[in-house]
Amino acid sequence: MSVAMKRKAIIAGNVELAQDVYSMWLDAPDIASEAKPGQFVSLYSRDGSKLLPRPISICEIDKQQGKVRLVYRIAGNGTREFAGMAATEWIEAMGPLGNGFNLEGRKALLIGGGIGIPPMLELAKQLICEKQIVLGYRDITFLEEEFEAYGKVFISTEDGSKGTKGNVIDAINENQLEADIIFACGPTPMLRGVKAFATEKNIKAQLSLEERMACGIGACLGCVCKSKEIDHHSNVKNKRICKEGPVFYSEEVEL
Amino acid sequence: MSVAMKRKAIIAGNVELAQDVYSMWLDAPDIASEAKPGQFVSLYSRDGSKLLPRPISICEIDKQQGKVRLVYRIAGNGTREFAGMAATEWIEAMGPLGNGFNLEGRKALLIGGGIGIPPMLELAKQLICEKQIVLGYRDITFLEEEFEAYGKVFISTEDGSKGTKGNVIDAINENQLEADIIFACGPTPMLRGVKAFATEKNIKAQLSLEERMACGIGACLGCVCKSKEIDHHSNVKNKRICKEGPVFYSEEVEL
Amino acid sequence: MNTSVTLAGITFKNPVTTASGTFGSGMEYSEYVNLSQLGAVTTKGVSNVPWSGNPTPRVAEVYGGMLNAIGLQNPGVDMFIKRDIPFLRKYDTKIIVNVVGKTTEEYCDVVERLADQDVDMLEINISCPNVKEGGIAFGQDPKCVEEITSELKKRAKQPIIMKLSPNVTDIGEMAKAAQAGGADALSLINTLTGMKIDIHRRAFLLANKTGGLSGPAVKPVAVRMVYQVAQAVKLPIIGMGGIATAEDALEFIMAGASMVAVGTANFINPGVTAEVVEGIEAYMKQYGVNDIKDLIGCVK
Amino acid sequence: MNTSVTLAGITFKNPVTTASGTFGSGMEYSEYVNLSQLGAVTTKGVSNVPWSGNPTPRVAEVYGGMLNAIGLQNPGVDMFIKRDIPFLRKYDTKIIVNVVGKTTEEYCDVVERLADQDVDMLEINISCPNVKEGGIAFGQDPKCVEEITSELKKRAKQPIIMKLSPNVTDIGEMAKAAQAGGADALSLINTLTGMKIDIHRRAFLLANKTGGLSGPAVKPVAVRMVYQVAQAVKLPIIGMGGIATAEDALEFIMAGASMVAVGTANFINPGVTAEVVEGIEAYMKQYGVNDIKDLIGCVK
Ligand SMILES: Cc1cc2nc3c(=O)[nH]c(=O)nc-3n(C[C@H](O)[C@H](O)[C@H](O)COP(=O)(O)OP(=O)(O)OC[C@H]3O[C@@H](n4cnc5c(N)ncnc54)[C@H](O)[C@@H]3O)c2cc1C
Ligand SMILES: Cc1cc2nc3c(=O)[nH]c(=O)nc-3n(C[C@H](O)[C@H](O)[C@H](O)COP(=O)(O)OP(=O)(O)OC[C@H]3O[C@@H](n4cnc5c(N)ncnc54)[C@H](O)[C@@H]3O)c2cc1C
Ligand SMILES: Cc1cc2nc3c(=O)[nH]c(=O)nc-3n(C[C@H](O)[C@H](O)[C@H](O)COP(=O)(O)O)c2cc1C
Ligand SMILES: Cc1cc2nc3c(=O)[nH]c(=O)nc-3n(C[C@H](O)[C@H](O)[C@H](O)COP(=O)(O)O)c2cc1C
Ligand code: FES
Ligand code: FES
Repeated sequence: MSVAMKRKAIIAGNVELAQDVYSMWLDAPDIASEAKPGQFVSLYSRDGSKLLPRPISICEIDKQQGKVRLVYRIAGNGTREFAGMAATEWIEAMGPLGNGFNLEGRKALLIGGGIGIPPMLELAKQLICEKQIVLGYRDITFLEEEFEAYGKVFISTEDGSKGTKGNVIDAINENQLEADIIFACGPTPMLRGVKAFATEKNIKAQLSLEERMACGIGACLGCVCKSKEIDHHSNVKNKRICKEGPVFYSEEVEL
Repeated sequence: MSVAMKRKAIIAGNVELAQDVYSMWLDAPDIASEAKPGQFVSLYSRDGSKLLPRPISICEIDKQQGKVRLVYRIAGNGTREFAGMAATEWIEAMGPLGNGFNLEGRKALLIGGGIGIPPMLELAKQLICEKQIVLGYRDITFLEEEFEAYGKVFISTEDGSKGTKGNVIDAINENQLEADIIFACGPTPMLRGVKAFATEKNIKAQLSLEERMACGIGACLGCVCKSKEIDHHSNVKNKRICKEGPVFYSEEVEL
Repeated sequence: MNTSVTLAGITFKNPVTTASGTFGSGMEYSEYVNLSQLGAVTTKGVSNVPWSGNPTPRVAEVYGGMLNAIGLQNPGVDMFIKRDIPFLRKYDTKIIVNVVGKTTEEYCDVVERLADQDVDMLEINISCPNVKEGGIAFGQDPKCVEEITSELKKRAKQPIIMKLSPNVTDIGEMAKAAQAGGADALSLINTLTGMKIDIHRRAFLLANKTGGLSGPAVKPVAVRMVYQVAQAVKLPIIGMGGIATAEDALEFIMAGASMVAVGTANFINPGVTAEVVEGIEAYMKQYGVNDIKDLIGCVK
Repeated sequence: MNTSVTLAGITFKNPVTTASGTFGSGMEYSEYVNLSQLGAVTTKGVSNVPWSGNPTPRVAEVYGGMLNAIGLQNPGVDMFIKRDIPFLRKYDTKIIVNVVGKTTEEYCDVVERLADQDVDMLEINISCPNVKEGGIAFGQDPKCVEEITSELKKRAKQPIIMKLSPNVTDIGEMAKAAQAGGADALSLINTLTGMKIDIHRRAFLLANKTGGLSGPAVKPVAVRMVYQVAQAVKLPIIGMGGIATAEDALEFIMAGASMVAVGTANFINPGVTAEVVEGIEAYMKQYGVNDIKDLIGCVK
C-alpha cells in the first residue's frame, strides 16, 4: 500500500502570515518521512458539497517531529474553510504527491512568485549549493525573512513597495544574477518569463506547474500539460502534472 | 419579519439520554419566548450535501433562560451529526414552527410513543388539569422520571421489560384510564390506535403527526396529510402538517 | 446602476424571481422577505379546478438537492384569483402565474380565466415530471410544444413564458418549437426526473416512485441548457436550477438568462431571494457594471 | 453468502467494477486497493490510435460532483494491449475494456484488435459528451445505437456492453435499440452534459466550455434510469453514477443493476472500491441475504 494514502491529519498550527495567506503545520509523520521539496499534498474539505482535492505544495518538512508545513492563500471556499481551522482539529490529507525538485547544480537561482514561493523554502533548506533567492510579490510580502538563512534574497513587487519594482525577471536583471540551475514556481506568465530567460542564458531550469486536478494520483488525466516529446506513459504529447510533475525541465514542456 | 427566522443558535448542552437518544439545549431566546408545547424546530446540517431541515419537536421551554430543549434519536446522518455536536458550538435552527397543542380539558391522557415522547414533557408542564401520562417504548426507556412531577406515569414496553407488556393502548386498558381529552404523539400505527380508542370512548383527541418536510413553513406542500373536509387553505382535502399541524384533532384527519 | 430588465415588454425592477412551486403564492415567505424587493413572484402551478396532488411521502432529500413529487396540488384558479392575486398586488413586484393542465383544453381554460386578471405574465408548465397526464408529456415532443404554445398564445392577454423540461435529448429543439409557436419567453429548467430507494425498507422513498430533482446538484446541467437555448433562439430566458447565491444567479445571467428564479434554496434559507438581489448589486458595484444588461449572455 | 453475478456468461466474484476513465488502467489505484478484491476493472476508453484529448482546464468542481472534459485522451489500443492488459492480468479480477471511436470503422477496428486479447468484456462508449465526433452522437439516436451495436456484435469475440447516455428524452428507447442490435449487456449512466462559468473572469471554467457531470449529484437521475431500463429490456445492467458508498451501490442493485461501477468517488477516496465491496457484504450479513441475486431489481 502506498504511503500517499488519504488520512486524517491533526493540525498542529494554523496562523495568518499576511492578509489571506496562512501557514498550517500538519502532524503527519508518514508524509513527513517521505516528502521531498516540490512535492504537494491534497487537502480535502469536510463539506460534502466540495469533493475534489485542493493541492498545496509542501513548504517545510520536519522529519524529526513528523510534521509538514503548508502555506496557502485563500482563493475560494476550500482554502477559506482551511483558514478557519484551528490546531487540534483534523483535516483529510493525501500525500506526498508528485515528483519534487531534483537537487542539483552549483550556483542556483530559486525563483518564487506569489503563492509559488512556499515550496522554495524547503528546497532552499535542502539544496546545498550556492543559492540566490528571488521572490516576486504583487504588494504584500510574506515568508521572505525565513529565506534569509539559506541564501541572498532579492525581492520584486509589482507596486514597487519593496525591492525591485516589476517582476522576478526584472529583479534578476537589476541584480545581474547568474546561475547554472534555476528552480521556479509561480503563475504561468512568470514561468513563461523564466523559461525564456533560461533559454536565452542557456541555464537549465526546473519549473513547477499548476493545473486543476481531480484524482491527484495520475488516473483521471485531468491535469495534463503539453510536452515537447511523446510522453512515455500517455503515448501522446501530454504529461500529467500530478504524477510526472509538478516539476518539469523547461525544455520538456510547452507553457 | 417572522420570529421563526432561521438563525444560528448556540448549543447549551448535548448529552446522551439512552442509546442513540440525545437531549440538546439550545440557547435561543426568541424561539423560547414564542414557543408552545407541540411546536417544533427545524434543525439544519452544516454539511452542504444535506440541505433539508430536520424537524424536531420542542421538549421543554425555559423562557427565563431563553432556552429550548430538543430530544432526538439518531435516525440517519443528520441526527448523527447533531449528536456529535458539543456545547458552545452553533447549529442553524428555525422555529418555533407549527401550531402546537391546544391546552384544554379537565382530565387528560398524555400519550407518547418512542421518539414522540419528548413533546409531551412541555405539554405536561403547561397543562394545568389532572394528568395521566402514558409512555410507550420498544425496550429502553428514557425521560420517564422527568414526567413524574406532572402526573401519574404509566409505561408500556414491547418486550415487557418495564410496565405493561405491549403498546400504549394496552397500558391504558390495563390501568383502566379515563379522560375527557387525549394528547398523543408517536408513530402512525400508534396514532391510529389512539384515534380508534378515542372514537370508541368518545374522547376528544389531539394527535401530533409526522411527515417528510422540505420548507417547514407551509410553502412547498410536501408534508400534507389527508383531511376529512376540504381544507380552508389548500381548497382540497389536504392539510399541511408543518403549518395547520403538526397537531390535529383526530376527527379532522385520516391516518 | 440599473438592475432592471424588460422581457416581452414587461419591466422588472431586478432580474430575480421565484421558481414556481417553491414559494407558494408568496404568503408564507412574506414573513421572511419583503416581496417588494423581488423583480417578480412566480406562483405555484394553478389548474382550472383544485388538484389534490400525489400521496405522501412527496419529498426526499438527496445529495446536494431534493426530489419532489407534489403532483401539482393547488387550490384551483378561482381561489387563486380571489385570494392570491390581491395578496400579491399589495407588493411592488410583478406577478408571474404558473399554469398547469392535463389537456390542452385545461391549459386554455386557465389562461382564459386569467386573461382579465391583474397579473403580468403567464408561465406555462409543460414540464412537470410528477403527473400522469399533461405536464412533461407536452414538453418532450417539439410538435406538441409548438401546438400548445400557439393555442395558448391565441387566448392569452399576458405574454406567455413556456417552461421547458430538461429531460430531453435536445432542449434547443424544444426552445425553437416554442419560439415557432409564438412564445414570448422561455423558462428553464424544470426538474430532472430522479429516484431514491430506501435500501433498509427496500422500497421507493417517494410514494410516486420517481420525483423531480432540484437544488444545487442540477446547476451545471441548468447553466448548460440556458447557454444552449440562448444560442438556439432569440427569446428572453428565465434561468433556474440550483440557484442558491448571487454567484449562481450570475452564472445563469452570463450564460444568457435575462432573469433568474430561485427555487429549492428558499426551503433551506427563507431569506435567500433578497440575498440574491443584494449580491447581484454588490457584484455590479465591485466590478463597475452599470447595467445588468451588459452581463446577460456575456460569456460566449 | 454468494456475491457473484453472471453477465452474458461471464462470472464476476462480486458486482463491483470501476467506471471507465476514473481508474486509469488500474495501475495508479493498485497502490490503494487490492485489485483482486474487485469483480472487474473497467479501463479508460481506448481508441485505434493514441488520442491527446482536450485542452486544459479539463476538470472543474461543482456542487456535489465534478465536470470533466478529458476528451478521451488515451495511448491507443496497441500500447494498451502491450502494457495494460498484462498488468491487469496479474490480478484475480475480470477485465472490461471501454472502447471509443470517431466513426463506426474506428470502433470496429478497436474491437477487432481486441478480439484475440485476453479480456473479458468490451464496453462500447457511445455516450461521451466531450468529443466532437463519435461518442454521444451515436448514443442519442436509437437507429444509430442499433446499427453500431450490430456492426460491433458481428466482430466482437467478447460479449459487448453498450454504454448509454443520460442526455436523452427516453433512455428506455435507447436500451431497446441496443438490445435489438444484439448487445449482451448495458451500462449506464455516462455523464450529464453540464457547464460552469467563472463569474469573476467571465469565462467558461472548462476549455471545452461544456463537460460531463458526475459524482453524487447525479445519483438520483442514474438510479431512475437504471430502473427505467430494467423495466424496458431483459439485458443485464451495469449501474453507475454517483456511487460513493455500499448504500449507493445497493440502491442501483435494487433498482435493477446486476453490477455497479464506482467512478468519481475514486478521486475523493482512492480506497472506496474495496469499501463498497465490503459494505455490500456487511449489508447482506445484516439482513441475512444469502445471494446477491435476491437483491437485483427487488424494488418494483
Ligand atoms: C501542484 C499545485 C501546488 C499548489 N500549491 C499551492 C500552495 O502551496 N499554496 C497555495 O495557496 N496554493 C497552491 N496551489 C493552488 C491551490 O491548489 C488552489 O488555490 C486551491 O485549490 C483553491 O481552492 P479553493 O477551494 O480555495 O478555490 P475554488 O476556486 O473554490 O476551488 C474550486 C476547485 O478548483 C480548484 N482550483 C482552484 N484554483 C486552483 C489552482 N490555482 N490550481 C489548481 N486547482 C485549483 C480547487 O482545487 C477546487 O477543486 C497549488 C496548486 C497546484 C496544482
Ligand atoms: C413535526 C415533527 C417532529 C419531530 N420531532 C422529533 C423529535 O422530537 N425527536 C426526534 O428524534 N425526531 C423527531 N422527528 C423525526 C425527525 O425529523 C427525523 O428523525 C429526522 O429528520 C431524521 O433525520 P436524519 O438526517 O437523521 O435521517 P435521514 O433519514 O438521513 O434523513 C433524510 C431526510 O429525511 C427526513 N426524515 C427522515 N426521517 C424522518 C421522519 N421520521 N420525519 C420527518 N422527516 C424525516 C429528514 O428530515 C431528511 O430530510 C420529528 C418529525 C416531525 C415531522
Ligand atoms: C417542491 C417543488 C414544487 C415545484 N412545483 C412546480 C410547479 O408547480 N410548476 C413548475 O413549473 N415548476 C415547479 N417546480 C420546479 C421549480 O419551479 C424549478 O423549475 C426547479 O425546482 C429547479 O429550480 P431549483 O433547483 O432552484 O429548485 C417545483 C419544484 C419543487 C422543488
Ligand atoms: C474524469 C472522467 C473520465 C471519464 N472517462 C470515460 C471514458 O473514457 N469512457 C466512458 O465510457 N466513460 C467515461 N467517464 C464516465 C464514467 O465512466 C461514468 O459513467 C460517470 O462518471 C458516472 O459515474 P460516477 O458519477 O460514479 O463518476 C469518465 C468520467 C470521468 C469523471
Ligand atoms: S489530477 Fe488526475 S491525472 Fe492528475
Ligand atoms: S414542509 Fe413545506 S408545506 Fe410543509
